[in-house]
Amino acid sequence: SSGASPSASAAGSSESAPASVPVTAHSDLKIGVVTDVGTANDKNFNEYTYVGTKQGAAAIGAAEPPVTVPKDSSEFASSIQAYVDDGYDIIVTAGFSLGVATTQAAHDNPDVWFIGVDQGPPCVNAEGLPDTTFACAGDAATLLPHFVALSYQEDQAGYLAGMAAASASKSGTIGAILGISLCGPCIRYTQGFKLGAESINPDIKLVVNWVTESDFVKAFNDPVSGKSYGDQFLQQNPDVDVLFQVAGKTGNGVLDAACEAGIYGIGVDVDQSLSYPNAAKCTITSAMKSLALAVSTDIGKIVDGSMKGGDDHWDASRDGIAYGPFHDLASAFPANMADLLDAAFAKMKAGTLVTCPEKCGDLSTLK
Amino acid sequence: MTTERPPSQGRRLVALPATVWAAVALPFISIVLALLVGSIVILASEVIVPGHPFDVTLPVTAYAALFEGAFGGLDPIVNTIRAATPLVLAGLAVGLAFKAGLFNIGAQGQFLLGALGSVTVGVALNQASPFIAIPAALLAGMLAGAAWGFIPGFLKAISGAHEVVTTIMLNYVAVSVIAWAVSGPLDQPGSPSPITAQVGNAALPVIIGRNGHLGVLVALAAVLAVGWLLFRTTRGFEIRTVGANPDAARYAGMQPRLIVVLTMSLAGVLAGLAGATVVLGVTHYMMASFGTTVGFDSIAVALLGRSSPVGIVFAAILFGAMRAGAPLMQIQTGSLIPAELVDVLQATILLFLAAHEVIRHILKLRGVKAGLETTDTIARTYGRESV
Amino acid sequence: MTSDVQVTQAPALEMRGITKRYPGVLANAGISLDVRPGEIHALLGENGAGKTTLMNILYGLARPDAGEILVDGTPVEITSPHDAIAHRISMVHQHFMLVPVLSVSDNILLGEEPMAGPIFLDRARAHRRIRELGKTFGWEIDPDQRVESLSVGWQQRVEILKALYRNARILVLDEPTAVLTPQETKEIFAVLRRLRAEGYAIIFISHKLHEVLEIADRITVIRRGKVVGSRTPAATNEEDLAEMMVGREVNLTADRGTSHPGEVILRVEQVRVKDDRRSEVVQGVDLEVRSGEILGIAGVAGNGQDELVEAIVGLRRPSSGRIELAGRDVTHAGPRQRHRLGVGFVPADRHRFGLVLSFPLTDNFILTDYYEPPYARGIIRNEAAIDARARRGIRDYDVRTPSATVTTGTLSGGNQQKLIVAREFDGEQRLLVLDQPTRGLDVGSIEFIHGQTIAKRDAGTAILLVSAELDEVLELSDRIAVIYRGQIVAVRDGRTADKNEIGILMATGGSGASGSPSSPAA
Amino acid sequence: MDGLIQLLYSVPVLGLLFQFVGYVIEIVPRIAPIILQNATPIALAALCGVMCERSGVVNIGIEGIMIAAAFVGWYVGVLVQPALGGDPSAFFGVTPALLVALGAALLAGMLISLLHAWLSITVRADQIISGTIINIAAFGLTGYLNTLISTTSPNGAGAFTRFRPPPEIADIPVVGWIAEMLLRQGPIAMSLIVIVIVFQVLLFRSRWGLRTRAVGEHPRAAETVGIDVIWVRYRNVVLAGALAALAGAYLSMEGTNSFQQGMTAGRGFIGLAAMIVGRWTPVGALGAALLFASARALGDSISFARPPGELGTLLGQLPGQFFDALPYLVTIIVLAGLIGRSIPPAADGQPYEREKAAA
Ligand SMILES: Nc1ncnc2c1ncn2[C@@H]1O[C@H](COP(=O)(O)OP(=O)(O)OP(=O)(O)O)[C@@H](O)[C@H]1O
Ligand SMILES: Nc1ncnc2c1ncn2[C@@H]1O[C@H](COP(=O)(O)OP(=O)(O)OP(=O)(O)O)[C@@H](O)[C@H]1O
Ligand SMILES: [Mg+2]
Ligand SMILES: [Mg+2]
Repeated sequence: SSGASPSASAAGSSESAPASVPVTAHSDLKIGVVTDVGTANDKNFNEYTYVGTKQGAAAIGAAEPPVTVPKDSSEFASSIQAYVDDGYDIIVTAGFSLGVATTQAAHDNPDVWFIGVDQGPPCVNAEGLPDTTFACAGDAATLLPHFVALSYQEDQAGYLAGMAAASASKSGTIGAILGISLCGPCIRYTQGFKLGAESINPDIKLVVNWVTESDFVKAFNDPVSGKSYGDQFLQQNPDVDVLFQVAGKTGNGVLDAACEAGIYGIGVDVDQSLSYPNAAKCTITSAMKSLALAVSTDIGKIVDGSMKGGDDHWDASRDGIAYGPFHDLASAFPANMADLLDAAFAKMKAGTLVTCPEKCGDLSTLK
Repeated sequence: MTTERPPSQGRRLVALPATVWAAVALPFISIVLALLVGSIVILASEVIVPGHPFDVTLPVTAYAALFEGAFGGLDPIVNTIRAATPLVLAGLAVGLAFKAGLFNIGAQGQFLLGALGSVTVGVALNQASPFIAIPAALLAGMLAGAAWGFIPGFLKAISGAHEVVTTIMLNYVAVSVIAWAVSGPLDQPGSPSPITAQVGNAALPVIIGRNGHLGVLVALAAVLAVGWLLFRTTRGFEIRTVGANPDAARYAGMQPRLIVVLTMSLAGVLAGLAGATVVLGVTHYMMASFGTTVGFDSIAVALLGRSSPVGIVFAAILFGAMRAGAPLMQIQTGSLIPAELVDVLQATILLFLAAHEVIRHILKLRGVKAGLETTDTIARTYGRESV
Repeated sequence: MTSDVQVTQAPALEMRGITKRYPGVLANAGISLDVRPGEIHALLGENGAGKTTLMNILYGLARPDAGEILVDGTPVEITSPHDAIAHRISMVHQHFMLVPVLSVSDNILLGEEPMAGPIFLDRARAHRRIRELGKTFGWEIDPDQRVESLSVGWQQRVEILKALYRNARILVLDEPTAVLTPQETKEIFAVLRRLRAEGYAIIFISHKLHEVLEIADRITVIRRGKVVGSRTPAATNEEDLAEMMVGREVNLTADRGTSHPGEVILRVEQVRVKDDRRSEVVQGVDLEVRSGEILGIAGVAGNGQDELVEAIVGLRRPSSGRIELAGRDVTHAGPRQRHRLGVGFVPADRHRFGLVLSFPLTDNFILTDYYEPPYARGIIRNEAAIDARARRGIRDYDVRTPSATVTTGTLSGGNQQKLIVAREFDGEQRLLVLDQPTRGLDVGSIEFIHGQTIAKRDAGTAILLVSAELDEVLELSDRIAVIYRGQIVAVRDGRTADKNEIGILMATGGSGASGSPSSPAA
Repeated sequence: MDGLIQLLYSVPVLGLLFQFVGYVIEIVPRIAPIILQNATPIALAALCGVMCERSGVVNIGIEGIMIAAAFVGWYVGVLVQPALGGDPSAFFGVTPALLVALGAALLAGMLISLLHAWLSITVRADQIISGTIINIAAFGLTGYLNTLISTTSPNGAGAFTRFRPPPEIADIPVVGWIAEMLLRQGPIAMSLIVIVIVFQVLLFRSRWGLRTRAVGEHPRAAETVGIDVIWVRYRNVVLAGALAALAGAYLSMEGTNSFQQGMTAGRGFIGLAAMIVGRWTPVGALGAALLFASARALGDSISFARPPGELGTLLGQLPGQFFDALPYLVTIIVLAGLIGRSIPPAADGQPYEREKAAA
């Protein structure tokens, strides 16, 4: 059984619209998306946030939402403002980087709904303004009732991937390559990955490295560097036979390296067997956030009035995370792999499974 | 052997409108032509996009939105000016270096360091009185930028190391410095990803419209200062002489090496100031991922402005308008048109200005000022040792 | 005027009614000219007369607005040097057309490369040919030597070899002797006579009247782009030619009058200087120049005089020795300090040092004292004073220019030189260093500058004159020092010096055969 | 002997130095193939610069040519793959579609260079402006089209695969690792060395090379001996475009098999720097590129496995960002410290006017 239940719901491809509301419904809500710097077509975070928004809009029968791509961080605020000025009702912003700008906009425009992906939990001061001291004195839910700060439990997704990795590994040594050491979600993914792997094989060896500690282009947007980094990583660690990439498009190069070295790769964020077909032949699964599902669902809830502001945390209990279908590579795992994963997934739903060390998001636990 | 008066002499006497036309004709025509080319690109690209009906009026919709987003009212205009501000400053940084025969590809790095310097001091003083915090933060930005400009200047002076190499390399080093500072000393404990605190009272006050910050005036002041330095002072004369003919400069008792160091440092100050205005005026904090396209655009701005301070202002406004208008264009065309259209337009405008001789020939333009010929010293100086 | 020479033999080359207009200048106005096999036809004219333009047209470097060219009586289209070469026309250009960083042989074979196979050069073959060619003129030349390391005289020889290598029959030489010593000139003339005997048709351009009279079979003078007339050497003389060139009577020899030397202004003691390639080209020079005297330094270009001059004006640090200015030690002072002590300098290379061609005249007039009153108040430029300065200089030194604000690059060479002289002669100098002050200028400009120089001397300025133009040195100097391989080999009294002796000293250093002029002085 | 070494180790700084050299000697042979891969696009970009500037045309549009070629190569692959299809052959995984794509990439690069040639040679526009135009336009257009196209995530024509030399090769004493470095490569990286050698030889031994250098140093002198300066420059610039295009093709067809917006990531400009550090010679450019790539690979491998001893502890105390900056710092230090002033061809960047006053 490749596509196991949790993965089925969010295979992360634009085809499978989740809430199949009759499209006869009509709404004249205006919905728009602002992505992080770079491109809306990253086959990844930005793209599937946008896909989710489109699905949400389609479900409520609203016009297809436009997307704007800032050129650099100085354009976050003005890109959001452009929607506000144009009378938009729901503005989706993709990425932690836009957090401060989105919070500020939500504060300045209380009537407009904002969905800030990867921006939860929201952190505001007593006036409901973005608080970059992270004292987080104010209660966002009441101060900014129309600001939905989405967050995902990456460590749960990482945990499932880790289980898969440990099961597929013959050598007992697995690896994870992060794009950059300065990325909270990347670290949580990996921490979960570690625990998950150890749950299968207590003395599994996990080698963790990051492509860079400075350069976000090299970290997430430079597959050529990713490939040669992966090559060098595997040469240095010849025992590694399963490699987990947490490096966006740079990571695609890492997956290439894995395929070329004849070992298994594990994708991130979305089902990379679909989003990066080049490496499908060795991508045994992916640690997935249900980006599309979360955004489209929230849009639906905003329309039917059931949506609340504040932290909107997506974990296993809401199918906010999943593991990617094995596609043709189920043979890489023991026959009961899917059952093991689904069992763990069920425990996560029940909240009885620890998937992140207490210092969650702290790189030092991986060094 | 009699030489007639060169035409430039005669034209002085012609009535004002004619001279204005002479000055603006080519830029104007180039923009029009660029828009034409752009619309061809748009129409052609509509074919590629799956599942959308072919819409002949799309270019018009796009340009209308672009224009509305850039000039359609006070807020848009302020957005344009705001986007132009760092371009003016960084453009000056590149243009000033050109005047001294130096190709400063390092505006990027100087910008980043300037931003870092100002955010560091800004955060430290975010509770202090603005009258202390703002000047201090700006100064810090200038000094940090100056340091990043000084290094290539100094290396060239002592070892002749080509500034094109050193500035390119320092751009990348700057990225590492920022990542180190923001993830280390400046990082906020609670944050999931590295981020600095807000600059608080060091933020530049808004002086026009919704968000037109003080940096605009800073940029204008810089334009006047640079113009004054270059053409009204002996230092500027030295800078221009070293750029035009370093040997003659030595003959005249100037010290080309000193001038090179000075000029690169000044360029650093300007680019650093650009970074400072962005952090103190727009973002108010900094993340480890802080990046910019200003450094890259500023080269085009300086070239388009023929590295003359006034020219740079107009070039920067053109580029700023495109940046300010881009979001609305994407919104109103249902993102059928990627933001990169703006780059295509910018490149095409440059192209037609650079090929001005061809344009004039084809359009039979008479008595019209040339496009970009006065910059021809730039490529020359690149291919020559200036110290 | 019409030619008093009747055509006897079919011309190898004929140019008919050549007209060429440049912006603001009618360079050639219907010039007709022919040259027969075995003839040396001299072309004479002041600067800007149109000589080079005419030859550029012949060689395909410029297109005529009107007129036709006939080779062996048949009209030909010459649109590029390629065509010219195809018609076996070769040209030695007024300004060296050599690539400094390439070897002698690469320079010579460039464009006519002997190939080994379809891709690679056959340098060995080229070397053999070049050696042979050199031998026929008694020139020992190393084909592998870099051209930039050759003395000017030898570069000129390479230019000639280059022309002959392409086995031309029509040979054009545009001011080939401008940079040569009398000995070298003699040597070149021998070569030319020989080529004439072999049936070459030769066009020879020069400003030096006596040379023209010596070598030419026919002399054609052009002025302002028009042929003024033709003469045979027999039927004319220097005064006549000069008058044809300039259109008025010219005083060919400045009257230097008597000098009244005062105290020593410049004292150079055992100065040694290295050139850019770190080789010591000035090897212990002692000099003294007194106020009110002109010390001429005669020497073949490339014997260290450029470096010596740069050391004296402060553009180059001596590796040892001592330089005193009016009793003050300035060995380590920079150009500016020396300038302030009253040193004026007219550099040999006006485009490299003397001027910023892209600046207006005004800025060039204040190039050396832009920083001090009245041209600057503090660090602020005083445009009014600068403008006044320029106007005065243009007026007093009759610089021909449409205005003080045009870019200096559009001035003619002679007028550019006048600008520099106007700047450097102005005011109270203690010492004037003149390096090739009249190179490439016409008799009119030369007359003017020589006059000014003597006036300065009589006003009590000490003047150091460096020139490869022996006549100039002999004509102006109160004392003459001969420099050879970086050393002063002799000092003579300017009035009694014997031209021949000086020439030999320049070429050989007097110490006898050692540096025979037939092997490159690297 | 050992005693001596012990002695040397006991001197703190010298000891560290020794350890470092030892570490480099130990590590470099292992990562040599990766070093060459990382150097390939940079070196090819630098060669493009050398070929242009040796003939007197400055080209800062290399980055733009690279990204455009990378895109065209990938997208043409996408288009022709269905038609030509074919499974990767044993020979470098070559498929018909792949070859067509490569050809298209080279063609694109040469066409863009033709624009640069026209602007800077015929129109005599400022060459840096022309290069800047190419950069902006190339990034704009590729980004624009990529955004539209990749909405339907199409699959490219695959990529060239690496040759796997028999293990014996690596076991050859001393030189084994060099052979490994040269052979364990895809076709483009492997051809780099050949290109460099051929280019170097031709530049200094062939008629083309002689004329190229003459035109770059003193175009008028070249013209007076009947050389068509304009033609020589056109030919070189357009040919150089193919080199930059090859660098771009490497990125999207050998280094990976996908296109990413802005995937050149500054390699073109770093190539420009390598050209200058390498003093405008092909071999020098390769050397500079290899130096840069080595510094990067070394920094990476230090982050993998910190060397033992106090050297390791010392490096451990440095912030990780230091190793990111290492290649750039090394380049600066080498240029300022060892190379110093590198003098470009005399006529570099100067447009040539046929009719100009001789005076
Ligand atoms: N490219 C050019 N553009 C404009 N005017 C030119 C150009 N070349 C030459 N001229 C003009 O044509 C006239 C003839 O110049 P040319 O160089 O032929 O004089 P010349 O007789 O060779 O002088 P000289 O003795 O200094 O060599 C000059 O007055 C010069 O002003
Ligand atoms: N590239 C050019 N463009 C325009 N005009 C030029 C150019 N080169 C030379 N000229 C014109 O040619 C004249 C000077 O050329 P050139 O240097 O040959 O003068 P010249 O022959 O040395 O005359 P002289 O030395 O007697 O002043 C000037 O009048 C100048 O206007
Ligand atoms: Mg002449
Ligand atoms: Mg002249």
